[in-house]
Amino acid sequence: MEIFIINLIGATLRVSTPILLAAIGETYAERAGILNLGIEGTMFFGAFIGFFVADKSGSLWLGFLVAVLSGVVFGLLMALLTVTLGVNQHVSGLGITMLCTGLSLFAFRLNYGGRSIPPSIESFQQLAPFKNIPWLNTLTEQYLLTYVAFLVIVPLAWWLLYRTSFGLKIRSVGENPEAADAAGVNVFAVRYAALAIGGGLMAAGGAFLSLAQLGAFTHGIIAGRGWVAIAIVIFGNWNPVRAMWGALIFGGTSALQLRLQTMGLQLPIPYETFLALPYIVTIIALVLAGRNASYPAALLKPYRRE
Amino acid sequence: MYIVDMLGITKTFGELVANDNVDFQLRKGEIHALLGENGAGKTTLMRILYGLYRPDTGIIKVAEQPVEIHSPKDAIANGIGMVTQHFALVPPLSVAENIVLGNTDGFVVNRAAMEAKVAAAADRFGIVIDPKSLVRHLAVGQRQRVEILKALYRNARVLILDEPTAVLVPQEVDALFETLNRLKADGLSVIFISHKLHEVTQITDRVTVLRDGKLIGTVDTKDMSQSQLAAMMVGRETFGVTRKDEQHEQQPVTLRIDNLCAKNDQGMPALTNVCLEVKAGEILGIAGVGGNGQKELAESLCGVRDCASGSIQLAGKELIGKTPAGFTQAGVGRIPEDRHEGMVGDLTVTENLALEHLNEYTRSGVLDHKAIRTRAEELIHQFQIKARPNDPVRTLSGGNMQKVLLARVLSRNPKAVIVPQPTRGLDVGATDYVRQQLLEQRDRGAAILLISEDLDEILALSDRIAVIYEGEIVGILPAGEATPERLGLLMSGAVKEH
Amino acid sequence: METSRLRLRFVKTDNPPVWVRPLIPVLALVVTFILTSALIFWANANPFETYYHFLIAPLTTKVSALEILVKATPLMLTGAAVTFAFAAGYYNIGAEGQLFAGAIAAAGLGVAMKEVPAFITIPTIVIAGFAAGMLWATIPALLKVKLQVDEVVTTLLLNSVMGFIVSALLNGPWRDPNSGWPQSPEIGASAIFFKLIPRSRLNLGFVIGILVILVLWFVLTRTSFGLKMRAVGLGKPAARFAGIHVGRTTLIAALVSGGIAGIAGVAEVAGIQYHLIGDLSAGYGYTGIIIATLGSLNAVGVFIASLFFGLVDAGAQTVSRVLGVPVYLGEITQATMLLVALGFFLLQRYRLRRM
Amino acid sequence: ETPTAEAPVAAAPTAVAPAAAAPTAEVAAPAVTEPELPLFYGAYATPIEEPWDGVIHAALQQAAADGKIRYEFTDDIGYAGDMERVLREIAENQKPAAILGDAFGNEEAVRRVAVEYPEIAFAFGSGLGPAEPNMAVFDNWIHEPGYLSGMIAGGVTQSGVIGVVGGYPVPEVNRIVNAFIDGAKSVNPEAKVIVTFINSWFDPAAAKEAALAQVDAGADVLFAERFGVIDAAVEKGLFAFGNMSDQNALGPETVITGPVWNMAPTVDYLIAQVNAGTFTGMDLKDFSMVGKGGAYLADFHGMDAKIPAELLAKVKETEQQIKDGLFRVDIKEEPPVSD
Ligand SMILES: Nc1ncnc2c1ncn2[C@@H]1O[C@H](COP(=O)(O)OP(=O)(O)OP(=O)(O)O)[C@@H](O)[C@H]1O
Ligand SMILES: Nc1ncnc2c1ncn2[C@@H]1O[C@H](COP(=O)(O)OP(=O)(O)OP(=O)(O)O)[C@@H](O)[C@H]1O
Ligand SMILES: [Mg+2]
Ligand SMILES: [Mg+2]
Repeated sequence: MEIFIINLIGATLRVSTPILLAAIGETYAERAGILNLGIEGTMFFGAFIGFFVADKSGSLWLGFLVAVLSGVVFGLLMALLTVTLGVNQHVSGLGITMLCTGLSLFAFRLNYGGRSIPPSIESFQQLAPFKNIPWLNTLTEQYLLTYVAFLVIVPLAWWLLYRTSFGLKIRSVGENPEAADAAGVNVFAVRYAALAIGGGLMAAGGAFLSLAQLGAFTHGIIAGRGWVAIAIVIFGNWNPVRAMWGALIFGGTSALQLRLQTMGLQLPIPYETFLALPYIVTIIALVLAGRNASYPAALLKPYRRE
Repeated sequence: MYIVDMLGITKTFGELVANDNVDFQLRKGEIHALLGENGAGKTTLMRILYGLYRPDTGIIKVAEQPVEIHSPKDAIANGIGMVTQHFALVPPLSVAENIVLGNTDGFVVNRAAMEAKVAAAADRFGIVIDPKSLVRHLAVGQRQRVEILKALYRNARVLILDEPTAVLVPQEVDALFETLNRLKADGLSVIFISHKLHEVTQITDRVTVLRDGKLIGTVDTKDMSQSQLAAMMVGRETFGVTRKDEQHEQQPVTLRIDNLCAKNDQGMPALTNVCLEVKAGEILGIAGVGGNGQKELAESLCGVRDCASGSIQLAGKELIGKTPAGFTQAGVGRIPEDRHEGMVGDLTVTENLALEHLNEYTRSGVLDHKAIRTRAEELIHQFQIKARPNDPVRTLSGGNMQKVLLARVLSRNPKAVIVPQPTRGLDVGATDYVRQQLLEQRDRGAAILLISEDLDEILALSDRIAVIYEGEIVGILPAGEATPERLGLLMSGAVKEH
Repeated sequence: METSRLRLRFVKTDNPPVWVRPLIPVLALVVTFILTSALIFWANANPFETYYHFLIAPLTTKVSALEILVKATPLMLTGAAVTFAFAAGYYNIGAEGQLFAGAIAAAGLGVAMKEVPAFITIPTIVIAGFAAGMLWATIPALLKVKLQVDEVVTTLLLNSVMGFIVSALLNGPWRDPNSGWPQSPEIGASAIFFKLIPRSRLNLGFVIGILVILVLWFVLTRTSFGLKMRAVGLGKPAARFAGIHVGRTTLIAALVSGGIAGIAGVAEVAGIQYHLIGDLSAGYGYTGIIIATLGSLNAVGVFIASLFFGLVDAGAQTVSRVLGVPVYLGEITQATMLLVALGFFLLQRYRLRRM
Repeated sequence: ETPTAEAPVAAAPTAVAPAAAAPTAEVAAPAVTEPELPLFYGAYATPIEEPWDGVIHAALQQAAADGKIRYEFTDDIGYAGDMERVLREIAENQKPAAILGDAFGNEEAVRRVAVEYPEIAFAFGSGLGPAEPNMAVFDNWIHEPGYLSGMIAGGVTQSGVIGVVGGYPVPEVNRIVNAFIDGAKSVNPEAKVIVTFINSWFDPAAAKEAALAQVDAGADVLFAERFGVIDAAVEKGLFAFGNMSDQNALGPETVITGPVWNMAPTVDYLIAQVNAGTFTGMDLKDFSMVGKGGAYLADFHGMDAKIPAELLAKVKETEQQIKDGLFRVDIKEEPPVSD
């Protein structure tokens, strides 16, 4: 039983990583007042370009870097559309997802088209700092990026948001851009920056899948994880640390679901119930938070001076 | 020496010229009023100075040096601070965070240090505020203090206040003026926008008057009387309305409020056992310092707030539990406290005029556009609304918006009229117009409940005056017996009279 | 201030000149063409030829022209559904899930009513699909109206939940006993939408789509409910103050929106697929959002936008086939065109002025 | 032209809509200059990267490279109702000699179009039967090499637990998985097999996670019905079996072998039939079985060295028996259950 739980936790951390990265990215976007539905596409493109560059250059880290940069670029594109031009945020985001998906698959086809097995690369190796203690090893044998996500990105994202002037600007720009503007904050620049950071993190989440978890790129590599991340942002009340708990709950239920199947349990309910659970939990969390859910007040509203 | 020089400023919005070659000069250490009717271009000029708008042409000099002000950041760098009409604060953030926003010392924000620094600044300028509290928990007057402190914290040498007193109660106005005088003594310059001429004559040194975007002139305040200033603004001299005194004792009670209790948005009791009667042909004024339950009272009587208990009767019919539409149908005419809350800005004047009575223009669900349009044209003409039927309401000036609201309500000859703050933010001309309309309604026989924080307005219009304090009616006086002093005592909660 | 005389600036205007509007799609198309040409070259194709097959070739034969209408049918319906909700300020992102709710109803009843004549079955499944979409839309709508829970999120999440429900059905009780494939048994002939034109796929669904568009137009522009919806959408407090039941109006708009999306599901099942499958919708619910926005939330706009998307969708496959360009070019082009067009639409509210 | 192809056209005019009449009239002109090689068209619901359609694509590509046919294709048509339009357009505009693809999930659409174009040979992967005159069906009947793979798996497992990760429990998958299980139990009756379905054709991350869960539950040999599983085996240093194609490249030290589907025999047969004008709607099943080379055990790439010689011999023997028709692998299409 203990083993089962330790295994489960180890898997949960791994499964949560890409979603966590994306959710923090989305948190930044939404905190600045922009709902970025481009998340799914940005992750997909990150997964592709990371793989592509790593494959062609032989350097995983170069691939990862380029992936993050690509996310930044799509974040900036989202900013151009929604911040500068004031285009409807839903549609811009969906458009970017379409664009990213199309571009990735187009380029994938031209470069790797029609192979019967997916092209693969030597992926990132897992770290095993406690090789000699079996149970601890099960927990801690993780990819570097998982460590980075949980131990660096989460605290850093929290610190940046709540303890720095930049974070103060992001929060104020998402709450009341008029006020921020009048206080001398460059609303446009801050939103651009938040979307860029957000995009980078989303793409990092995608690249984790292709460069670490799989070492390959295929269609369906993201499989809706971006939409899950959006749910988690709200579940986490736009707070990176709480988003982490949301990501863990999601990762935990997915991992548990697979393990229960493995145990050959014939459940009286369809196993889809487990898959739907994180979504339902998020909705319930929202209901409980009710009108107290601290939506960034300026979410979805373009800001214009005149 | 001029600390600010704005020369030849022109600003157009589409076809509209909001500022037409305006010159504006501000001396060091003066309080300078900017005066003009609604839509005269005051706010526009100030937004240009603060970098929120870019002028089409014109030069700005600060301390005699030409400067480029592209954004509030530039303005702040040039020592200019602005408190806008609608507060520019971030409600979920603390006072300290709001104040340092955009002006933090370094990248890392040390909370304790930040709060200490803000507290020190508040001390220095004599502004009482707790840096730790969240802005969303503050009252309007306190929020304004945060705004002023925010500007001062950034070493503003020029402080722009756009209609700062519109939202303040008399005591708060006094406190504000005290602060302004102290700042003036420190050598700061203040630009003060207000529609209240007595305030202008009381506190300012000079006055610049705009009309239709054009500069009319700049004068020394001490040389001018209120009516002279008014004449400069609109080009005519006589102002004010006169109330025909009549005896209302014989009239039946139209609106009866019994033991009304209601809660505020935070769920705290805001009204306790309010009992009021308004007779036909009577204006009952509700005086009181803002935030004592006026908002809740008005909303309860408009049907948009659920009452905890009590009764509201119109000509004997109970209204409690009715929807806003039910209130209207029963014959209650009402305007909202914030006119923007009564209008859908993106709908046209015509549509807004019809909005409250759609059923009458509807046959089996289908709208009679022609009838709506005809009616709108009539009302626009009758109420002298300066707008075309198809203009989106958001493009109207405050005064005209108010006229649309009044037209919508008064054209139906309601039995009772609820008017919270009917002239807030309106220029003298528009104010007179609105007051005149209310008096006409009274003479027609309507029961009017006037809720206002402006004592002058209460005294000018009311037949009887009730004073509200902490959600209770602490006294009701006939107009003849009411003096500002007596009302002031009641409003401060020091005494109760029944 | 600097006073150079020849500076050009965009100036906001409330009355864009009339000639601007038709120009926008053309401009957007040109820019999209330029932006995507590089990709087309990369795929060793000629951009002009590509765009010919994309946008013109589908119009040249009757078969493919009819197919555009087939493709436009679900988009018309989801576009109308989204418009209905968005106009009332209710951001229904859940048309996708509601579509599936309608599809489930149609697939279930279509099988159950095998023996019932078509003139009963067809209206029944349409109404049932409407009701099912409505029912599924009730959850977020009630949460919104009663508990102020943001609908953007709940509708988005419920799409995924609906996906799992469909998956549970198709992998469980509804798995096709013949093929064992995760698809429901075929619906009865009496539930199948009749063809409008023989040897094509254009069916009753298209007529229903047109009807819904007409109803949408009528409700939005001619009825008091339409005005109420717009008032609520544009300013809730003001609408509430004016005595409009904001909650009720929102609820009705949300439910009708869900219902219309449900009909889209019915049309796919009864007109195209004849059974429920997990991949029934190529993201029609999401495309509906795009259609509604591109169509500026009005019925005529929605109609035109869905036809255009139908054309591009159909064209993409043609291009890929004829020129050997990866089919994903279609997606790229659609996305680029969408984003460019939206940008231009905003520009129309500005006028270039010499300062 | 053959009578079989012409007769229905002649018989059908009343049913032919005006829309289709015009293009049919044009057939005469290009017929003169028709190039020698017949055009084979691939119309795939999924991207060609998906293994099932990938096998068909690969075989057709090879045939084209060998100069037997001209080959064009379009893919990722999906299941949202586009298949019918695409097929019609292909039939109308390209007028290929044959169209191949997978009908699963688009079954009715394919059949509807097929009857309307009797002059074109339709050969589609399908779980249903063929239809006269021109709808031939095939399927990946690779349960036999699946059984052989299972035998090896049963022999090499140390823990006695074997993991299988599949997409959906559909007959096409169940057949292979059940045969694999039977194979394993034939050499190791005590072996415990755990089966997980990820309910997606394409989510390698989920597949890998499922495999890792099985490893945690004790599995030390994995059957990778889907992509992602081999990766888990590589990571854990375990043996795995590929599926559908030779997947050794995904883990040269990991993938022992696996059932391979080879469409070449089917395609070659189709080409012959089309060229001879003798094509009819038939079940091409046999061409996807071991007997005709349509299914086999993937090359070991040296991994056979890691298998006990005795086991290997037994596998080879069974393989031979299958080829000779002396051994029949049961076809079980019900969803497999974990032990
Ligand atoms: N952003 C804008 N777009 C279009 N027109 C505007 C804009 N801002 C102001 N205007 C117009 O410019 C004119 C001047 O407006 P401004 O706000 O400067 O008036 P004001 O003097 O401040 O009036 P008030 O006393 O009501 O505050 C008005 O007619 C107004 O309609
Ligand atoms: N987007 C806009 N388009 C056109 N005119 C505008 C726009 N925004 C504001 N205005 C005009 O600017 C003027 C000033 O706006 P402001 O928000 O100060 O309202 P106001 O009229 O002063 O009313 P109040 O004092 O009650 O706020 C208004 O009179 C309005 O006509
Ligand atoms: Mg103003
Ligand atoms: Mg004003």
